[in-house]
Amino acid sequence: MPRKKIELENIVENISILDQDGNVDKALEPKISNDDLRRLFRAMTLARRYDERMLKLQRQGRIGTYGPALGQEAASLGPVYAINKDDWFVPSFREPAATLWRGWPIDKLILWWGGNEFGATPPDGAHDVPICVPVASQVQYAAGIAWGCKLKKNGGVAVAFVGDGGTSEGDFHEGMNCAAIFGAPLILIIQNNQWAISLPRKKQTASQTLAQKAISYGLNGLQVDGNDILAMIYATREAVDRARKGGGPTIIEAVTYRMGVHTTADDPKKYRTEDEVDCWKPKCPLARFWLYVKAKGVVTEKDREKMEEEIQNDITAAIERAEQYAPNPLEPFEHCFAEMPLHLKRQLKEFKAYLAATNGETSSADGNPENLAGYSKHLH
Amino acid sequence: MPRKKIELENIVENISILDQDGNVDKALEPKISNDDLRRLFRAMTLARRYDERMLKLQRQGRIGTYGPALGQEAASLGPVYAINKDDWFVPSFREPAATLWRGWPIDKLILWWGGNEFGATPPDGAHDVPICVPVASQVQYAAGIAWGCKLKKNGGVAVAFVGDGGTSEGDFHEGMNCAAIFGAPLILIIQNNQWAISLPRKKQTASQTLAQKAISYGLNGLQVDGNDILAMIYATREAVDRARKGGGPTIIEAVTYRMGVHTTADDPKKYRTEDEVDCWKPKCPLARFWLYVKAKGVVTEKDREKMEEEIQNDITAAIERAEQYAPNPLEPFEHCFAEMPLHLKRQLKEFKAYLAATNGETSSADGNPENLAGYSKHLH
Amino acid sequence: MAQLTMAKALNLALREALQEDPTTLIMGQDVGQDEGVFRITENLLKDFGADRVVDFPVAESSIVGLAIGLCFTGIKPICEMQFSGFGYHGFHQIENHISRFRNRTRGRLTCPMVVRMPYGAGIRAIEHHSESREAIWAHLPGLKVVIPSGPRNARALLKASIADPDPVIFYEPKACYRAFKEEVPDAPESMEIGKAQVVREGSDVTIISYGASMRPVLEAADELKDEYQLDAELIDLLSLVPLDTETIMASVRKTGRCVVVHEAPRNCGPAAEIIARIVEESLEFLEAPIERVTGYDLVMPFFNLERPYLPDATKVVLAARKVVNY
Amino acid sequence: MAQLTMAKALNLALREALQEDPTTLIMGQDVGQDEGVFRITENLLKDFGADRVVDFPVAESSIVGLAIGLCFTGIKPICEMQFSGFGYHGFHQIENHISRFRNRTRGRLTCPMVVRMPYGAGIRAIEHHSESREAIWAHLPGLKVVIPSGPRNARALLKASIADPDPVIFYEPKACYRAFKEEVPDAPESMEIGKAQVVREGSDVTIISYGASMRPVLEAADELKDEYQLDAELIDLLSLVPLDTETIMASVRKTGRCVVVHEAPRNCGPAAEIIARIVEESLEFLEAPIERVTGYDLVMPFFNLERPYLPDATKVVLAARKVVNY
Ligand SMILES: Cc1ncc(C[n+]2csc(CCOP(=O)(O)OP(=O)(O)O)c2C)c(N)n1
Ligand SMILES: Cc1ncc(C[n+]2csc(CCOP(=O)(O)OP(=O)(O)O)c2C)c(N)n1
Ligand SMILES: [Mg+2]
Ligand SMILES: [Mg+2]
Repeated sequence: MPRKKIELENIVENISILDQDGNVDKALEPKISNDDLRRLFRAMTLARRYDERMLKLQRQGRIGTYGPALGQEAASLGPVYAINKDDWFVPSFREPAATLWRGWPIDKLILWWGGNEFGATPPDGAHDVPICVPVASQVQYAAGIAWGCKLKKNGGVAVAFVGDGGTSEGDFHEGMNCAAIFGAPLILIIQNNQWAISLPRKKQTASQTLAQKAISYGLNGLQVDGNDILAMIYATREAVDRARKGGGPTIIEAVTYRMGVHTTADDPKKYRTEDEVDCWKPKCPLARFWLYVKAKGVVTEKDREKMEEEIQNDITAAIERAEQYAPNPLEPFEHCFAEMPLHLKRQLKEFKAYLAATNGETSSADGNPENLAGYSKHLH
Repeated sequence: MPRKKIELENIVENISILDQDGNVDKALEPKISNDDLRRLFRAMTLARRYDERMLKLQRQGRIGTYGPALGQEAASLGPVYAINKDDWFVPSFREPAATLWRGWPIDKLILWWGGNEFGATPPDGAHDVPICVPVASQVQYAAGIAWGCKLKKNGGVAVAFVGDGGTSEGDFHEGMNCAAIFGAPLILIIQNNQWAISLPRKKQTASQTLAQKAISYGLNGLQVDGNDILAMIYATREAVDRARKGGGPTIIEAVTYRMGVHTTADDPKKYRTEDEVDCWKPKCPLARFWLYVKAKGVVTEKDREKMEEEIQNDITAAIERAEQYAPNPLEPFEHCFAEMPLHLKRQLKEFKAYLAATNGETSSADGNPENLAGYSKHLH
Repeated sequence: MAQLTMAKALNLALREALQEDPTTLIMGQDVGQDEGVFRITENLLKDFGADRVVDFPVAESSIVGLAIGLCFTGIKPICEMQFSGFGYHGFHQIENHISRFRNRTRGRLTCPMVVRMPYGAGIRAIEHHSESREAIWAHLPGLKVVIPSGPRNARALLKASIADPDPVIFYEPKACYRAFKEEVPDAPESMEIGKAQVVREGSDVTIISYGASMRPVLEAADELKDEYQLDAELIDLLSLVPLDTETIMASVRKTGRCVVVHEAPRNCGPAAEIIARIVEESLEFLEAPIERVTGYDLVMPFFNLERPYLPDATKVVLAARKVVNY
Repeated sequence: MAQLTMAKALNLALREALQEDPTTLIMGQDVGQDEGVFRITENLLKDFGADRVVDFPVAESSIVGLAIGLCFTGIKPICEMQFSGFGYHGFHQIENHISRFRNRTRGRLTCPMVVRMPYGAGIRAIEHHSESREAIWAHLPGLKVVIPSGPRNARALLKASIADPDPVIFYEPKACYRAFKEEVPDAPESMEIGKAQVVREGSDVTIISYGASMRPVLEAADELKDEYQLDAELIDLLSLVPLDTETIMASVRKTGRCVVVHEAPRNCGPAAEIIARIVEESLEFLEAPIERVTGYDLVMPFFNLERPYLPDATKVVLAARKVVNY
């Protein structure tokens, strides 16, 4: 009975198709119509510009803390391109590219970061879940959604996102283990952007790759160049195909980089070098995709200029709409339960009396008066 | 950039040394003194007899629900043999063999199942944690203990146990991931007894082995014949060695079988076949170890008879001592905090008034009077 | 009409739910092949199949976490935590998401699930199998907390909880599972969540309780009547959220005296809330301080000592007499 | 003496602890290199090294779970949850083990750890960064719950919590981290846990609060005095477990009127407990119902709406006047 190595059924693979110089592996290049290539390029550009504008808004104090996704556009956009409208999209919090692709109006995204539930309210009929703040907790409901699709036999799949840091959470483990047991059609994208706030990837886990965590659940792991939208689409398509055929979940590690701050409350200079950031600059997913669509003749310089202008205008219009939004201050009472129970009716009465007493103005502990005029119009 | 397989640094191995017919792999056979072989054989026998007697006590209503460990004696005993007294032992709930080996008096074990905290109180100076009820939660403090040993540089290691079912819990994942990151000298034994109450191993996880979960944490995995005490000792020694040298944690999957009920509240006929149980009977760890020590001439038939008799007497004496134990009813007040705060002092007064009012007798909701005479002696 | 234990009554409610509503699904540890460690799901796997009655791995956070996702796809999950003592593993999913999705999405994504949890002491079980922590769920906005006390209301309330559009923590007094039987009508029966029941009328003192503690309360009421000629009015809350303050106030205003009884620890427990509400709405009617007969603010002792640490008839009688003789 | 913010005062306490007691260790997400998302651990990694100030992965259950094991080996862990809203991930470790090990092992294995958690609203943060759930910790037997309100008591109470032989949930009002400064003595200072402070004497009404709510309470007291000639007596509880009922009773017996203020939801919240204790011990002194100015029993709104949902001076004044004019 000599000591023997166990041959594992699972393997971990690496996929990259479009490199930073625009070279393409023709054997793996996914088929995408020119029209879709244009739409994808526009979407990626929109995500980038949206992020930049949000950082400005934050500096101007027009929204709250903001968490940009600069540099992660391909990792987030590719996977949702590979699914249908009726499939489910389950984001973490760094997927504006995917969220916009799924059809969320820009104003909703702005309003989320402005502190409004309206920004967490999916558009009509959308099979999308809003931003999830507690790291990795979304893996669980993503697994449930995918399993639900299987039980309902509606042919749907779910694409969900989690960060590298999120793989340390128990919810990641339990969710993926259950998804694998139940054969749930779930594609989990780990956006490995190398950092969990200030914790580098190496200190989050001692494993060589994040993709290999799939082996723990009896799955194959894929490590994909996350700044390569073609590879992301290729890998997700394969996983979606398998999932639809009953082949169960897939874990895709998208290797990318958080080019910006964790959030605007954070100063990355405290924990990482400019050199590291510089290394990643040439790997920019947008620049790379531009080389590809340009070479294909799908988007010209001119198209691009026009696109950029349209996008800026769209964002400006969305900001204007967002800034006109006035929340109804009574909504929290209306949406705690389907029907307001007696104790909340009483507390609502108390709340209204308070709003009335303040004549639309309330003072804060730090002495800043805050105008409630916008609220009082809802009182009658 | 063709799609390529990633070569993993980690491997999963299988180890077995002593087979069910008594054949030994001489190359791997661990060095154990004759004296220790005798002690080990006695300990394994004690664990078996203790279990049998506990099942009887339970049927007689002399203890509460009991969870036997029949058939898992080698998986539990081997690992603790491989560590020192000053190292730490962190059990789950199916390790009486290990607990007795660590020097816990039999009466404490009986008293635990009789519903007394005294049974959860480690003996003086012991580096042992009591039974842990919430599945897999112990993995976390085991990782903490091991990490503490490393930080204290005291050379200690921790051997901890978890069930196959426990690997589905988030605590298993987080605990092992952290242990690996911090290089904690932790040896985690997964007692894969094939069942988590009624859930078979196959339905707990889609992974081929439990050992391969180590890969998720950047560790090598070992799958060991858990009914082979020599293999368990060999594997644990190797892991302990590595841990002491700063090589970090190891996961050992001990492949064994829960020969009996989950607990006495359970009827395994509902979910598993007699055939399956029969298959495992010839693999009995005690029978196998007997072949080994007999062949070595370390324990003779006669020694064994004497041993069995001593053991039964020891257990009988322990039962008698345990049944004389009367808990101090005020202890819960005394041990909630280091110092009793005012609100508890007041509640204690209330409690004493109640005990006094009942004159040492209290009636229960189901009408069974329960004698509190044993309690009232503590009132003064 | 049949005489059923609470265990059987709950089983009946689950069976009816699976029959009536094809979107329902039962999930939990050992609920299928093993029919539940308390046999609450007896025969359900057999009759409804493995897609409706799902044996779940040992991962409580996932039981409730995956259930959220099921809800979004139009499935109605009825989750079982094997013991409430392990429900805490899923606390974050419940607090972070289940209680919040309706508010977060203004009603677009909701979690109309039931989480059944056997709670409480009295069955001589090992550690973590005997505490009562309903107050922590009651404290979380967005959850309903329902606690039956007998076979008939258990069945009706479970049906109502399953039909409810919001998440319900359904706390089952495990000591009552097989302690007694009651007539349970054959025809499906439901009850409004949030209505307490006056289970006995009286004028001398109001005794408020719920769940497993109703039994010692009933015993105490007999003793108060027989030994001390005191007529206690007994209120069985049946749900903590919503709390039926109207029934409470009507009674307390009548008797002017009140005792609240539960197994849960005292500090920030349900009794505290009930007292606060009485003070807010009916202070002027109070003729004596309100007494709390509750678990002490202690870790629940292992079972050999648990009996004197639980509310019992003696404690309730002592408290009621103290209140009356104030 | 230096003028410090609460953030700096907490940093000072941590620094002192690391200096004075070599067995102490700080662990949490981003507490090292990044010095904490609120900069509470500023300079500590630099001065004490990576073995004493540990950057932890995103695994809250492990932060507290591993801390248990550290305790057993003689280390004194000071854990940081980045936000109390993620402390629930470790709820089961806290309930199942941290609060119980002393009782379980009759004092042989104990968990003398501190779990620091920034709580509460008021900093315009995203979801899950603004709620207050101190009541759930206060309900769990075996835990102490300490909540400072200003720089000086924050430093002294954190020192006391670290020295305490039992597990302490140290709830930090994040809105106060940098809101104001206070004189903090240079010499180490500690405070007894479980003693409330009468921060202003008065005879018309007792206002009881703690943590972040003390600021609107102080503002309200000024307004009550200036506008309505009412002298409010203000009690800062500083700890919920143990609760200083002696100070509460002395005040309420004097004023006969009381308002309790906190951000946490009302149902089964700390105010309920305080009211219940007052009823038990001082009912006959009450001249009016006790008012609760608390969070509503609602999911905390996203930040654009949070302001009117928090206790503020106006609400406290309304409540105090109602109680006085009863
Ligand atoms: C459960 C939980 N713990 C802590 C936090 C605070 N937090 C927000 S983001 C973050 C790091 C997450 O890292 P990663 O998963 O890699 O995602 P990234 O921010 O890099 O996109 C932390 C710790 C949180 N939101 N949720
Ligand atoms: C957190 C938690 N969930 C559920 C239970 C109830 N329970 C007790 S043992 C058990 C099965 C455990 O299976 P495994 O880990 O394989 O250990 P084994 O019983 O086979 O030794 C379950 C679900 C528990 N004790 N703790
Ligand atoms: Mg990251
Ligand atoms: Mg098992």
